[in-house]
Amino acid sequence: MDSSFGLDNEVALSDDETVTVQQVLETLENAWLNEKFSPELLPHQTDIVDCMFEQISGMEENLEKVDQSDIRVEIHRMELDRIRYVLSSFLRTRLEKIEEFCTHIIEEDSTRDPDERYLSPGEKKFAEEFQNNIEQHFERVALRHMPLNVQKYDRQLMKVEPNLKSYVFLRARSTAEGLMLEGMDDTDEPLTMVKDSQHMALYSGVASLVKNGTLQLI
Amino acid sequence: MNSAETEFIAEKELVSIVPNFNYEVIYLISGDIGPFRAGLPVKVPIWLAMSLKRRQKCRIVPPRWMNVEDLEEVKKQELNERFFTKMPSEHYMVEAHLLLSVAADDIPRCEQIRTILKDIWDIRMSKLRSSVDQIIKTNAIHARLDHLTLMEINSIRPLLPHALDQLFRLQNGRGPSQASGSQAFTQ
Amino acid sequence: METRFKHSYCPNYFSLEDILATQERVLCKVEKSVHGLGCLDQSTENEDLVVGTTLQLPFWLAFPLSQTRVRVVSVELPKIYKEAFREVLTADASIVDLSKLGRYFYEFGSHLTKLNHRDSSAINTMLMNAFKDRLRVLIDWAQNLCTDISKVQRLDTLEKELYLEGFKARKELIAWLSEGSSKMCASEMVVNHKKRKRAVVDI
Amino acid sequence: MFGQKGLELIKELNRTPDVLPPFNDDVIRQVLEEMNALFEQNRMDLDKEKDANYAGVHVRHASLERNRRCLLAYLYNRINKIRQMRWEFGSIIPPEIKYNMCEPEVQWFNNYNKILATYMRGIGNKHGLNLTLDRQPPKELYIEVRCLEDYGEYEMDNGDVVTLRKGNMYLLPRGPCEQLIRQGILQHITD
Repeated sequence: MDSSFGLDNEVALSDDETVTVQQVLETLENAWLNEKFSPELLPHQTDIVDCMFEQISGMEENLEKVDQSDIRVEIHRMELDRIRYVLSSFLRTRLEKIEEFCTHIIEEDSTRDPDERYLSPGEKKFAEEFQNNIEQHFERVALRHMPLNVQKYDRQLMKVEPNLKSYVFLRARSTAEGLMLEGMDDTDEPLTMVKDSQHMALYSGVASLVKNGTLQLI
Repeated sequence: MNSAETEFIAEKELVSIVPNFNYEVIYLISGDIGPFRAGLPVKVPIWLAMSLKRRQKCRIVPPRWMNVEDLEEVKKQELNERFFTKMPSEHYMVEAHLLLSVAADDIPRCEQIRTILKDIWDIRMSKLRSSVDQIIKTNAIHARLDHLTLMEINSIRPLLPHALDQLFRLQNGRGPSQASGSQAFTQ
Repeated sequence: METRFKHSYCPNYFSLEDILATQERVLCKVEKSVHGLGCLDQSTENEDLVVGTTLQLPFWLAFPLSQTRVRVVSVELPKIYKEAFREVLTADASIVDLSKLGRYFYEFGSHLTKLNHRDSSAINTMLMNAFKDRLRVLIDWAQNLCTDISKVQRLDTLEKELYLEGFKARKELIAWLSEGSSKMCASEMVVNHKKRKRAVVDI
Repeated sequence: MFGQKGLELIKELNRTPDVLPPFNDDVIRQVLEEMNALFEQNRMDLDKEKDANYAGVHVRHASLERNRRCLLAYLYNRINKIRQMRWEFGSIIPPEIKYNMCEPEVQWFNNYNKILATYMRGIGNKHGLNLTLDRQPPKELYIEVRCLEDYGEYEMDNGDVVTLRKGNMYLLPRGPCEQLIRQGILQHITD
């Protein structure tokens, strides 16, 4: 019997890049922790998520076919449960942010190039409908009964924004040099975060390094 | 992040087991495990070791550091050093917690191990308390936290970072939304 | 156990806390008479508010009126944010019962700094120092699972929120240290709902 | 003082952070009435000569803004609670709670259910994932549970049907139990 259940260990995420499934899972787990601890919504990881779903459903199909008392069945199922949890928690955290900062996120994303957007197409559709739904509710119950000069829903005044000036814990995946953090002044020496060192700092000062993978939120 | 999630992350760490069954390599998404040969040690993630142990399919080999002598040494060092020392495992507390809960019969002098671990944890917690005091007192905008394990970081979450956020906000104005209504009068 | 994304308090348009904090009153002096709104001053039957009248107004009203092109009112700093009191707080903030001074001591205080009063930066410093001093006590209480109501009641709203958050996290950690974490539980919202429902049935 | 009625709405929510109080139609109407009266008065003042009642217009405008903020914050925070209920109780809200919602809130909830379901179906290139499950890290595949109320038949993902009776214990796959445990129908038993 073939123990690999016929799944390829290597997957293509884009035309010129092949990675192992194991690497995809690691990327997902790191993205999950970053999303969990960052105050703002981070770029979507649809490639990674979709790839993981392919793996899960491929594995599930194959598991159906073998003798259910085979010890592998339970082991694989346990692992699938773990991966499904990470996926679910990752997407749930994103959805919670999308709901809370809806207007702000839609607005920010509309200034980005299509392939640089933070919202996945599914999330974008959800965000827009969510925003409509709540604005319609305001309109129906309150705004349209109000005097003309305050009847308009003022997105700029009312939008809820994440507080980027929040403290986060992080670990350097590779060395970052010459950091000038929020609150440091000209007399302070720029900071170096050596590979594997751990820190606490304001998110706003390290956001770009989190997004490019130099720093990992923990 | 709560303890259950921290535990979930720590469960990915590998531990040696001695299985009582034979099986070829299993290709997990997170990496290959096996082959399993009855009586021969093999490394598997903790979540799997726990499950196999519960079903009496293996015995767990305690990690190298999980013994009274080594831990006494760790404790001594932790007491002597002013800063946090490097723990033998990034998840020492969680690993011990998990393994001792299902495999106490595989780990010699487990009660003593529990006590020393508790001591080490307490020493580090009290160091952490003074670090926190220091961070607040000096209004630090950045702190280095080397050698703190995830569960230890978790023990000051969310209170410390959230309190510092408020301190920062009090110091620098009211935050992104100046939520006091528009001042412009338009008719 | 909730997995909801947690972030620290930051006021926005819909914050109940901020709406309540801006309801705190300040003493104002009328600088430009207001026709037809004598009703704002409950101590008089006059139809208008005349120049020179002093009256208490909620901050949400006093603030915009103090920022108009021609100033309608001037705002006096509440006693507890004035210099004399700042000194009391600076001496030992950790023992002062803040709840007696106003439930939104910090939030209201930081709103007051927007008045551009000459004391603004001193108020800022005072708020920060008081918060810092008391924070260590507050963290201790939360870490030691202090449930002494008389102590907790000395906290202002912002502090109380932080304390409760810390308390909850601590309790959860201690439960993990003693029992582990494998148990799944009913959602808090559901449990509360069932309790209330039972209470209603019992009556 | 203006804005008192609006404040009443805010205090009502602040007093009861973990319940949804009955939708307060009455007070909302009064807030709207105050707003319209303020507006009318301002319009009349502004029709007079320029700046005749400069100060009065400012007082009323600030009061209008305040009332709007209170009203919208009331609606927003109620919606937040209703949204949370979708995640705790599931897609069907207990009738006692629904009773406290106004018609547009029920409609908001139904809409939310719909867009959430659409989003979840599309996850993972249309593989679909129910995000209201897997709320806690998984442990064992099977768990022991005690049933707390007579629930009746329950169909699991694999098509198996189990009849849940109050007081009985069951050993069931963890996945399908999760929702019922959250809803307080099953209790997870650990040793």
